[in-house]
Amino acid sequence: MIDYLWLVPALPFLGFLILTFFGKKLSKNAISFVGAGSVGLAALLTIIIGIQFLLSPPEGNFFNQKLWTWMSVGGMSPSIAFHLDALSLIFIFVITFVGFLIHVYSTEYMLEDEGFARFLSFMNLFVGSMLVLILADNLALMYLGWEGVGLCSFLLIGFWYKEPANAAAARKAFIVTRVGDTAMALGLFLLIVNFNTLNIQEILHTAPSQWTAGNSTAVWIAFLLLGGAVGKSAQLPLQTWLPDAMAGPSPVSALIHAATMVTAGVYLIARNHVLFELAPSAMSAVAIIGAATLLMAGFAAIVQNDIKRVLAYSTISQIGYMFLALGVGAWSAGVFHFMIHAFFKALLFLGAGAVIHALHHEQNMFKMGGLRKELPIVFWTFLAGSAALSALPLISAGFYSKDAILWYAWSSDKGSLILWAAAFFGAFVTSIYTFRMVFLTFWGKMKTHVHIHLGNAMQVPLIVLAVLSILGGFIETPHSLGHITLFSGFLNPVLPEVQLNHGGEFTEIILQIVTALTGFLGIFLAWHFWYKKPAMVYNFKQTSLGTGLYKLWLSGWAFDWVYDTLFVKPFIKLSQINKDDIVDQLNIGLAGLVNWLHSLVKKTQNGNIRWYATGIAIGLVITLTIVLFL
Amino acid sequence: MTMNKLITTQDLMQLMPFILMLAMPVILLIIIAIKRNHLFTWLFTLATFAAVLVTVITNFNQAPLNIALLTVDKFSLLYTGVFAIVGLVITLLSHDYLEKTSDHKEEFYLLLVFATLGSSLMVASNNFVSLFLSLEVLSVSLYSMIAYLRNQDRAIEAGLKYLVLAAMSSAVLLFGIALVYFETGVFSYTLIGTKLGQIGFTPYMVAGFAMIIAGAGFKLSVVPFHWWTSDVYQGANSPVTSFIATVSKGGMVGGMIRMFTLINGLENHSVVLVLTVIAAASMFVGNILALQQNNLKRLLAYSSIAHLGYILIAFISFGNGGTQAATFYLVAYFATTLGAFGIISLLSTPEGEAENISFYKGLYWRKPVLAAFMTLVMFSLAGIPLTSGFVGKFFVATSGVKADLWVLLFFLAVNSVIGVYYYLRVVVMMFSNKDNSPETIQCGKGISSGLIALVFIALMIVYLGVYPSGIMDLIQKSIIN
Amino acid sequence: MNTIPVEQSLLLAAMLFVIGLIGVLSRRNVILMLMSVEIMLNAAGMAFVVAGSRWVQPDGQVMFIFILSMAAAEVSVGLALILQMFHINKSIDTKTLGKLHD
Amino acid sequence: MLIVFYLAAIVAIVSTILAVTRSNAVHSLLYLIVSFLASAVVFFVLGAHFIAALEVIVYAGAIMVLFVFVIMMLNVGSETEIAEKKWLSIKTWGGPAILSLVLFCELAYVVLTKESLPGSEAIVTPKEVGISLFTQYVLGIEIAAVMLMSGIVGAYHLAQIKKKSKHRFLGGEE
Repeated sequence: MIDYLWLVPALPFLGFLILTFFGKKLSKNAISFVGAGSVGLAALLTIIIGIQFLLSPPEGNFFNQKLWTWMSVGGMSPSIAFHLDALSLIFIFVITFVGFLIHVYSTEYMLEDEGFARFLSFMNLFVGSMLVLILADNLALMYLGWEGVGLCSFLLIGFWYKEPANAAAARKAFIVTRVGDTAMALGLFLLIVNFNTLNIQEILHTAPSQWTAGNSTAVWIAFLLLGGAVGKSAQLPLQTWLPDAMAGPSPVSALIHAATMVTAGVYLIARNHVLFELAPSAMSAVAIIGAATLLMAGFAAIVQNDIKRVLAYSTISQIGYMFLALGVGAWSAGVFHFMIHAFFKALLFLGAGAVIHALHHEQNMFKMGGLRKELPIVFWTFLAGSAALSALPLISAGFYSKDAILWYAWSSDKGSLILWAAAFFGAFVTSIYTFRMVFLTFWGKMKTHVHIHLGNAMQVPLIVLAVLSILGGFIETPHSLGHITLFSGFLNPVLPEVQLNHGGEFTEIILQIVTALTGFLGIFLAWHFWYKKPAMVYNFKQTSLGTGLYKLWLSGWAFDWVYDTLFVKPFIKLSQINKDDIVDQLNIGLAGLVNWLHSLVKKTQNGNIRWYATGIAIGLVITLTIVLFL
Repeated sequence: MTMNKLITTQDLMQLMPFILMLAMPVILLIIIAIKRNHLFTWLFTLATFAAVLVTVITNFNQAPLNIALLTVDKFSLLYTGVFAIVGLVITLLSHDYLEKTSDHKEEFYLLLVFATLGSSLMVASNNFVSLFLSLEVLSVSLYSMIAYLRNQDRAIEAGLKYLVLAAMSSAVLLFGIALVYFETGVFSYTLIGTKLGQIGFTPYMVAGFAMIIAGAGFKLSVVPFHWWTSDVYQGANSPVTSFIATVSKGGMVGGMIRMFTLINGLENHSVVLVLTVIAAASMFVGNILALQQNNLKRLLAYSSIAHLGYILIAFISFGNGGTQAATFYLVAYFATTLGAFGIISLLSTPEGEAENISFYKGLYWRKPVLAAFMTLVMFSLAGIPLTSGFVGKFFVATSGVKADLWVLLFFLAVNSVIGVYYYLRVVVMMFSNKDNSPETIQCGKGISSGLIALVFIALMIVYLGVYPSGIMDLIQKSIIN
Repeated sequence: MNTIPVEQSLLLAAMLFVIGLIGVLSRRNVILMLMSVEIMLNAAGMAFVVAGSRWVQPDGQVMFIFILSMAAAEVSVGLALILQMFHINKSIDTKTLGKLHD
Repeated sequence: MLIVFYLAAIVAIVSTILAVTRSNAVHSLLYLIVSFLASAVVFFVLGAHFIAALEVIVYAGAIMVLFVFVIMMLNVGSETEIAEKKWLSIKTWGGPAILSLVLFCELAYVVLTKESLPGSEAIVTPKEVGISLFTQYVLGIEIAAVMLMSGIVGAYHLAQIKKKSKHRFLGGEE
């Protein structure tokens, strides 16, 4: 069965082709069948391959399948080849399985949309590209998948392109991530130059013998790759695109902007962990970025009104946890959190989507409320997801994954008290904003009428994901709770174990209890402020400090504003042509610079033939001057 | 100088692709003089290009032929073959277009074949004399092609602008050749290369090269010799514009590759410096000019300046797989550009060319297939993976990496980002609101010949993007030693 | 017979070349612009003849003949274009060639 | 011979300058013909007798007559002349002149880097040129023939003036 690995990405691509070319002619049922079925088959195949991989691991614990040589130039010959090991297996499992559930959900959610076929075809294309990104055995193919998912993200954020804001959000996402991509492309080129090969495994094997830790080239490469990861995974300082990306339909947010694509950065770092281990400063940077991002996004999430924006900031924050784990060398803990996060965050987005769907595109939480009785299944599953997000002890999968990260942030040889404190405080904030969301949405008075009854296609995926969000954690538990290490044991051949430095089992238990208690404290505060006595929050918001904090956090720590001041304002003084608003200042600023140049250069194309002839003559003189005198 | 050997039958067979492009139009000319018939002329032209392609394929594995002015080797045959394919596509596109716009249609095909011949000969030239002559065959045919719709003032304007500036550049090129000839006493590239090895890069030589680069730069439309590009692209009709963007530039790139390979002209640092400056300036100026452009033909003109800048990067990293990369990029760019102009000419009506970007607003709702093609083309131009544009850029970057051209590569990366912006702008436009799109506009009913050409182009773009090895092997084989 | 220093002949060619360039850059009348281009081409041809006489080869002269034929072809097309331009614009001023621009 | 050369050179330069500066098109043309005749003398002195003859017959004779013909045909009389006169102020030709001067200096620099070469006295006869043309460069003749043919086809097509055109594109505005 493992020989059919190529079918896993091929099936979604096939679905994409069918839907693109025949989408208009097929009935809605057939479209649903093709769209969800292709991913479903891929998921099934992945599970079979996974079982086979577990029962009889291939030699060397990896499987390589080469299809054909893509291109060959100057001794470099990247091929269309797939590399399957424990790490990529986990990723493709999550992508196909969660992807399948989201596809099923979409067949109901998007059914009435006129672009139904287009939507599913883009989703299929995305799944295919994502699988290529994960399975690629060389950097070129990986880059292909990397760009492919970026493209699909662009297409899907702007899916409802009739709203200009959506198109703008799509472009913002594409261009901001493109900044990271450029860094990554440079990193890849550095790798190519140094190793003269594109094969990832070869590079990872050669690197430790070629460089010692701290080698400056290795550091450069690690930082450039980190740049790509930061862009794709919406970490500081390139996180600004993700909240705007919520303009896309909810299943898109669930699949691309929560479960899979945004974690590509995590995958990139985990996959190239050898390089990062050779660059300790880059490792620290990963940890610090993770810690800073998780706190920053956590606070921003507390004040958002739009339910999807809360989840967007929460995603940024949770990926921050994964980065923190990677940064302290707890590779498998990071990947574990990725998997659990994919379950519960997809669940939350789908739940939010169901609420939005039922309330006829109402996204403001303050206009919701009391939905507990109206949408019981959504409520209970959403509650399960929230429990996992805020890491309620014992009964939620999120507890086990996040607890591991907190513990390693403390105990790893790269960990420290500060990192732990950040993660700990972040967990506290997480439970506040999570349950603020729950209370605002499902408790209180009903403010908007429920329009639509949800069908099975939307409810079953919610239930499956809820079960996984509860039970998924039991495959990896801490010392105090049985010490099951199925997950990290499985990953061990690929990712090394974390180096522990300080702290024993006793400390671990103490920390767990402290964390668990603060989680409950957070829930209590959320209940108190947003259910019991909302006036308190309202009053605080009226004070100057409150208003300031509110505005600061609402705008996501005013990053758009900072970029504005750093890049845009000096430029405005120069050109005085930029009179635009606060949002999108980064793009407008850089674009403004280029546009200013454009208006300058444009004047040279004035249609006057004498001017053109003069231009050529000047060019000739310059050319001659260079060759003769330089 | 004992190269004046007699031309044998065998030689004639090897020259067959060129002879065909010379003889068939002459026959056609006589036929036109007797009776005009557009359809017949069109089919005859298609047959001409097809025959050229066949002879190219049959001759491909022959040993290289070196006669007085021309070298017919794999390299020149490869280019000739590619030009013939492009010629075929342009002929396919031209039929419908001319049918709806022009009164006398037949001469166009003569000029098209002549111009293609000029480009093919330019690549086959082993000598400055034939380089100049074939360049002029190309240019003189182009003047008339650009102004072909002679009742439009914009066609005439474009033709005159091109003529005056091209003639001026030819004079510059000639003066450069004269300087080189003055110093070496020979015209043949190989002999100049030998001589250069003895005397080194004297001021005469570098000044000569600089002027040759300036003259060639005009045809390639690289900064600062790019001024004509947008006006001519806009003024000429779309099939001609696609010819200028592809065959005309391709001939010059091929000719320059052969010239610099045989002369070893890139061993001088100041020549490399000039090319570097030109490449960097072309990338930036081209992309910046394209940024807010609302006329699609002008946008493509500016983007072509940038793309030639990318090709120059490969050109500069010569021995490091650069020539192959440049050739591949050219082929990939041909496919893409033909697609873009093909769509424009299919959408054009006797009332005007479909060149204003607002015309494409909501195109998806009117012409979903054409919009899908255009999306593919724009993605390829932007260098998005699985399209020919991406692979081309990848090859260029790889050769640049090997030649340690870090600054240029950095510029390439920056410019790719800028490029994405305006290419996506077109895509976004096409998928924008259904309601405010212009009224439905007619284009050919049923399966027009242009549509066949477009399908072929789309397949090429994807083929080159997914399986470039096929073409690349061919290019590797036909490298000049 | 005094021999003529070749550099001086080459300088003459260069001189004529740049005078032609002045003409191209400063004339407004398209016909005169085309004429100035002819001056430049003639100057380039002269450079070939000079070089040919330096090496005592016929090649330079052959090149001149080719330049001549090129100039003829160019002028014929150019003048045809100018006729059309006059027909459309009623003027041969380059100023009327400004409809295509950014 | 040297004196003839210098005389011819001075005549060529002066008449060329006059050709590019006269406001009357016919005057310019006549000066240009003088310039070409002077060039023919230079060619003769350089030993290129055949080219000297061609310069007179083809350049000064045929090509310039084409120009004369077109100028006469268009009959763009005094209006153009006055406009041109106004136009040709120092502001107009000052920039181009400086640019051209710089270019000339660079070319002169190139030419003068070489120590003086003795000019050859040998004359390249028309026969040698003919032999070279029809052996070594015979393919070049073919290519030039194609060039001329496409020039003729183009000129024929473009010079036709049709009173009424069925399809006329709208203006060239963006």
